[in-house]
Amino acid sequence: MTAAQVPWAAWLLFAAPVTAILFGFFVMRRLKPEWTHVPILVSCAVVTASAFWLAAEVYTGHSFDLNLFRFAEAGTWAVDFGLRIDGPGVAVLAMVSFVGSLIHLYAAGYMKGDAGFSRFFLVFHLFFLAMIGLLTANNFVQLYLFWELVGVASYLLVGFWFHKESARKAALKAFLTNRVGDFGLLLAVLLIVLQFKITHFHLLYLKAASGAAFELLPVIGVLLVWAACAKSAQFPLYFWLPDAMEGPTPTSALMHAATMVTAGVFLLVRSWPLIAAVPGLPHLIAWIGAFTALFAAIIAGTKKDLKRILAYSTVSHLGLMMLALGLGQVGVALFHLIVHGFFKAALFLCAGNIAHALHQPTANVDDVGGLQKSMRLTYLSFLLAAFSLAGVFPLGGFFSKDAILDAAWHHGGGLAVMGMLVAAGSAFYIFRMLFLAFYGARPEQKRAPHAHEAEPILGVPVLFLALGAAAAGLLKGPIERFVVMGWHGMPSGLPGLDVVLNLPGEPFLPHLNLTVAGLGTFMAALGALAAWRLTMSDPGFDWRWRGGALEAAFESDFGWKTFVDGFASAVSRLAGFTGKVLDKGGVDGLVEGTSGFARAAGAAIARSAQGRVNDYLWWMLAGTALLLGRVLR
Amino acid sequence: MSHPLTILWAAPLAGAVVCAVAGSRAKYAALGFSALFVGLIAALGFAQGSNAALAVVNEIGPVWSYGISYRLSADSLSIGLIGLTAFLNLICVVASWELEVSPWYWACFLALASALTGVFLARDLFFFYVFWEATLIPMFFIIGLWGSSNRLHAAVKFFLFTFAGSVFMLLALLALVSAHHRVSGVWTWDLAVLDASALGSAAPLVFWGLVLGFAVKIPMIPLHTWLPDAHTEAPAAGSVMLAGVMLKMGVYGLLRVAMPLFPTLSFDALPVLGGLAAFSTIYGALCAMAQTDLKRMIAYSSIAHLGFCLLGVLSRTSQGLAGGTLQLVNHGLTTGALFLMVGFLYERSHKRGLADFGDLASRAPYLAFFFGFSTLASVGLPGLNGFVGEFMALSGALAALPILAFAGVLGVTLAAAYALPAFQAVFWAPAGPGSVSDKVTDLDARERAVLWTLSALMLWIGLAPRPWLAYFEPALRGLVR
Amino acid sequence: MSLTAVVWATTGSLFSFGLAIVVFRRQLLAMLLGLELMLAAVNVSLVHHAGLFDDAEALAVVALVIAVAAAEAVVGLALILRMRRGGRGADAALLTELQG
Amino acid sequence: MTLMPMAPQAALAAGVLGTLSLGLMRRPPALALRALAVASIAGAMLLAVGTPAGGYASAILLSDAKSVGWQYLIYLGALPLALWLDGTDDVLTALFLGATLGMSLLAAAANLPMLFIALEFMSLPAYLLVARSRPGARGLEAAIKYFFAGGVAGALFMLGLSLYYADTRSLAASAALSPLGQAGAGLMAAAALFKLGAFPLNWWLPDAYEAAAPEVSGFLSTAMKSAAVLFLMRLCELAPEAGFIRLLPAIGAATALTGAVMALRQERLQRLFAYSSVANAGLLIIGVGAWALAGRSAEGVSALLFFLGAYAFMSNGTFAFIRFSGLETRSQLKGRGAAVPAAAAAFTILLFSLGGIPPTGGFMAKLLLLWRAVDAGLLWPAAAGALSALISLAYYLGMVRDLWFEKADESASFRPAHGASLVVACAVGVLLLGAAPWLMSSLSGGLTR
Repeated sequence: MTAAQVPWAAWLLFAAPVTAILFGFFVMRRLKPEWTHVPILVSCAVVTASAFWLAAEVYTGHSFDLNLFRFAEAGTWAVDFGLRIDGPGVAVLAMVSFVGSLIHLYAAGYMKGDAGFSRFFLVFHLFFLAMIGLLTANNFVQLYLFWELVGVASYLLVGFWFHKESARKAALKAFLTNRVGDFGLLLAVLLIVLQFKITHFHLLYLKAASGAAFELLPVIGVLLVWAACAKSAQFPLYFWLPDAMEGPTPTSALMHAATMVTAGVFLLVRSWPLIAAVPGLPHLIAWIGAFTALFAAIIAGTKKDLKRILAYSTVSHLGLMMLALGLGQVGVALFHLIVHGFFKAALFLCAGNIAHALHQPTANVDDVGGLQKSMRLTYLSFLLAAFSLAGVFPLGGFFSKDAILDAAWHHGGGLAVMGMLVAAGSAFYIFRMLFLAFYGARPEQKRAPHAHEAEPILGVPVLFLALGAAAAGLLKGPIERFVVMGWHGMPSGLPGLDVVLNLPGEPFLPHLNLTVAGLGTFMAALGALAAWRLTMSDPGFDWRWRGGALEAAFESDFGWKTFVDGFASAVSRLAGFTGKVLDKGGVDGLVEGTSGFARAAGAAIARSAQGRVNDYLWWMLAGTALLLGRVLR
Repeated sequence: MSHPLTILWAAPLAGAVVCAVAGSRAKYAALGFSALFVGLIAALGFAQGSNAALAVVNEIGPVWSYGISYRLSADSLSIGLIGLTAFLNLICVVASWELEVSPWYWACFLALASALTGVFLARDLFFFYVFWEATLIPMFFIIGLWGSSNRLHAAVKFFLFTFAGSVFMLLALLALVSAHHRVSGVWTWDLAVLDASALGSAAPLVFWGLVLGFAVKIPMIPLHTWLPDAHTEAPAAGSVMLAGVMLKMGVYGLLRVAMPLFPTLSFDALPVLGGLAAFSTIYGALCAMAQTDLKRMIAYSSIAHLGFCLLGVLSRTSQGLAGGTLQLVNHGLTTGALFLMVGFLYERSHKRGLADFGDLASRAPYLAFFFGFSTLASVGLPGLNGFVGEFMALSGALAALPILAFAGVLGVTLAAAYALPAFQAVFWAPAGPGSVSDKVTDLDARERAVLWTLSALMLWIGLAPRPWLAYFEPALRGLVR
Repeated sequence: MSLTAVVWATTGSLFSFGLAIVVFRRQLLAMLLGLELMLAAVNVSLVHHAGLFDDAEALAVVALVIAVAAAEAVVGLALILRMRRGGRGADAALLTELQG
Repeated sequence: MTLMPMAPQAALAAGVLGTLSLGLMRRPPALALRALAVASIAGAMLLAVGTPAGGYASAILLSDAKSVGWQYLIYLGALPLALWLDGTDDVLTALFLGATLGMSLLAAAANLPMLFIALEFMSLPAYLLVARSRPGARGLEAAIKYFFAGGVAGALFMLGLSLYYADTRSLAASAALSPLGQAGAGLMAAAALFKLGAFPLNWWLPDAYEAAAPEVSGFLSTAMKSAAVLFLMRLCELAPEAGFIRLLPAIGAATALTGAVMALRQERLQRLFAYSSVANAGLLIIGVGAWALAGRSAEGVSALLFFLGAYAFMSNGTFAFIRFSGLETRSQLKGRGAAVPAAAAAFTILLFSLGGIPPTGGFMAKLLLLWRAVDAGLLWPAAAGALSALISLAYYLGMVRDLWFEKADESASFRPAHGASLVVACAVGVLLLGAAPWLMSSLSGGLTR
């Protein structure tokens, strides 16, 4: 397969956003900044069309993986860049482009009138381009390039309202945490280059499948997991995501719910054959996922700010995806990733509408209440998305979550129990949010200003997303086929690749198992009941535990946030020490000291003869005596 | 032209003389000669690129007394670095166009460019040393006459520090030449003829003498404390040339003199030299975090960046050498741009502190864009030039001595920890009580043009580094172990 | 004891005595005498060895040394007289303006 | 036709006599005195060029390559002072020509007694020169210190000579030396080291150079230093087995380091350059040591000759600047660059050259000298020499910094006299010497091949 045979849609994926950004930056920004979004929305449409077209191509078995150009070369060492349009990639790409376009449309309405409108859209679309690049890269170095670009875009967007102190802090925290994760990915890529001499995914799959033992593989595997944990906000490095809510809602919806945070999971999907070859590593991923899911679900239930609840919910669902991956269910993880993209984006946009209606950057649980009647459309969308998240039967969320619970159940043991608890937990926090926001007037909420329904440009995208979330269950079949297409039927343009590959990872989703589905729905119902009990029937309860030691624990994520802040201040103290004491005092002191030493030596010699003739003569005598002494010895 | 290389270093020198006497029209003469210099080096570079026979242009003069001969040669490494010198020199002339300075300002810059070209062309160790020292004189006057408040101390410290290193380098060269004479009976300073086997047991002493001279210039960690002072006190254009090219003389010295003469010794020294280089990436980043002066922070970041160049070069692997050498050029562009912008800020407000500015993103959007762009390049964002050099250097270091690469990657991570908070303090944070942000007007057309060219180059090297790597490759082929 | 030993004894003692005067006395005039004494001591040894080795050239050297000693005395006295005329007296201890 | 062997010396003697006879007149014509001084120096130089190397040798006097070469140095060192003398003080001129005659006699001295005589012949006028060159008591004080130190050194030399004679029966060259002879040679070497200003025998030097007029200090630091170097070299030639030769590198290193360190703390310019001359003397002693230990090769001689030639330009140039500018301390230097740009630029070039910065003559001189040391295997003394050069650069650069980078305080009066052209001439000389390798080869096989 040669570059000419690459379908034009693949070129358009990149050409459209690049031209839109350049056109926007050089032309629109000067002429009509408030219309910057027009070329960008056109590019979104083009990208979505191309993505769906490519999805159809892959669905009919025409996926491809091809080197386009040699990026860098030195002697035998070389890195090529290329395109890989295969099942998993194009599936996520389709979701990202569809959800992304809707959010772009939403953002056009949401951000209207903001001073940095054009800056927002340019960076927003830069992120969109970076995400496309990440999903279609065919080797680790190219993936790392777009991986970092996504991190920078998130930094610029979280810190969009940079006059706010909290936004600046959150942006820096997000970027530095991602950098810590990228430490792992950069080292992993370097080790891969060292160990295998190549970086193409597919050729690495061949090597992994060949069963040979590679001593560096475990280290590479762990580092990849470390990087994924940072980007997909898993346990040790998740704390940046809740703070990233400082960014505008479209950013939270697109990046910190649907697309960017899934990059970590996608990295593990892309490098799955390498990770599966390391005994015990998948199990580690499963346990990290499960623990994070449960941990985040509990905290989500205690948050006050609507977007923070959804942020912890995202952390929890990413944990579920990791759990699925850890159990070898690549298909299930992908399916949940796509479904989650729909309903989480919808929930975020609903929260955005509520905040927009209250004319605040973000809405707090105390400010909202009884919006059921005044914001009908948003309420309907929220309802659909919330039920899908909780895993109510006909909706998409049920199928993807059920698949995960089924996998966990069959694995049995701790994971199964945690899976069920997470099901309950997620139902609890989403229904709590539903009741607090839309039902019954809380006595303390009366002072909230009169909320009115969002204008159509905000409402319609939300509705589409909610419908998507609802109907996502139907995608079960195509997703399985895509995942299969990703591994098995793989004609490719890569050099020296002809064999069809049987790679580890179960592409097919488990069939519906009544006991698991029943138990899952029961736990969800239990969660919803608890939410009803704690918010509606006993109105004061929600605020009873505030202010106590319990709230301090919940606020600081059981002490993890204080630990992280302590670590950060330790690093800056170390820097202060190195910069001031070690460098200025120590090394520089030594240097300035030598000139002082020379002057002191001069003074000492000068003192030995204060200009008296006799001293001069005495010194001459001593000198001659010394000379004679040495000569005669 | 019978003597292409002589004209290459003589032209800027002639320009310096013309500028010195040109009085009020000195800056136009400087612009003319700088453009001529860029033209000359570009012509030679393209001629060399297109025609393999010209891979190495030699110019061998008669042998004079004491075994000294006027011997110049230019392979792709030299031409590349001279190209960087010429380009940055032109950028400096354009960037300091509005300054009211005496004609000697332009004369010093052209003299500096000429001396630097001499260093990169010389193949006779005597001339290498003469040009090496000669670069100190113009920079001494640039810092001393046009620097900022504490320039006196910084200028003398800069000169003395570098001279201290190079004096011991001179002794090493003398020992090498004498040993060669004792064995072969011929007095010669020619790099190609001299071989270090004649030194026998004294070889390590001579090797470390040479390395000491180069290490001060790079600078390597314990010998670096002249750099922050010199950079902070030098005028903007001075810092650009100092960071952009003069730091590269040290690494070039290693590549051209120390490693070819002592192949085994230089590789055995990898744990020590490589260790220092890797440590400097972390140490530089930590020190940069602790700075409150913008220019001092960028100076410390240069120490970290040069650490990567060294890591790559010392690993003696093909990708390490290519990455390290490319990083020399990258650092010149990125840090050059950063220093220029700090210079523009200093021109407008006579302030350099992080706390002195605030909320510049809204007041000077173009400055914010370019500063952000260069900061990301210096932090090593893939897609920009910093990443390519660092990635290949680390890959080389990993193949040679893995522990170095671990430290290097930690250095890459720490880079963001000092660069972004500084960016935020200056551009995003609200203007503090004592801030001078209202004095800061946005960049004018001239300044933007300069920064557009630098940014375009950063993007080009970042996205398509292959032609640049291919250009340097023939000169580095000999050094791969 | 042999004559040579006696000569060395006298030369050594005279020379060290002269040296002691020059180094430890503060009177400039006395120091000048010390100088002359040292040169005279050397002549003793030279004359003896010239005779021993029957070498006329060494005797010529003795004559030259005497001439040089005289010249030295002239210059020394000239300087010391300038000092006294300047009203500062001939005390070495006063001469400490130049130092450091 | 071969000129009379001692023609240069004869010319100088004539000059001395002429000056004294002119002095007899009631009002000695100043112009004539000046012309006579310059003529005798220039005449001696031309005659020296005429004398064939190795053309004459007797028991007492000889004229070999070294003696001719060193005469060039002596007359080169003396010429500036001849130009500075304004002819008003005939005694001063006579003393100056007398001292120069003594030095040129030393250049031609063949055996040890002649060396002693020449040593005294050049020292005695020097004491008076220091006393008389500048009004005020400081000159006298310095002269007295110089006199007594010189006297003791002369006495030590004679003691050494007597011991040496007693041991070897010869007043000139000798083969093996018993301990008695070694002691003798050691004492004689002490006298030479005193004259050169080696540590710790050099306390007299800073006082003398500070008190004397700058141009006289220039003369002493160049011409007399060259003579002293040759004096030490002759000793090494006459007593090759002497023990003191292997100590020379150590003594040189100590002198170089102490000279540089002491100069670092000086505020008065003349005293600073006095210690700088001590530091350079240290390097020269290392050079002589390297030459003597490496079989007294011609390259060693050429390195020493080149160093002394370059130093003649540098030292005379710097002292000429002090004389021209009338500045006495470093703080007075501040900001004076702009006022007298040409002289200040020349002074800056001379300072860079003294510091050993390429492309100046000073750099070539230090390079050649250190090269000889390294070639003779004297690594640590060479390192000490390099360190001393580094320390010296601190105060040379400091002066350049004061000259150009500081602000001048307008209150102090600054009336530069005449003589800037001499400073510029010296600077040009230094730059020419910087291009020595090219110059030497194009002159095809000069003395220093």
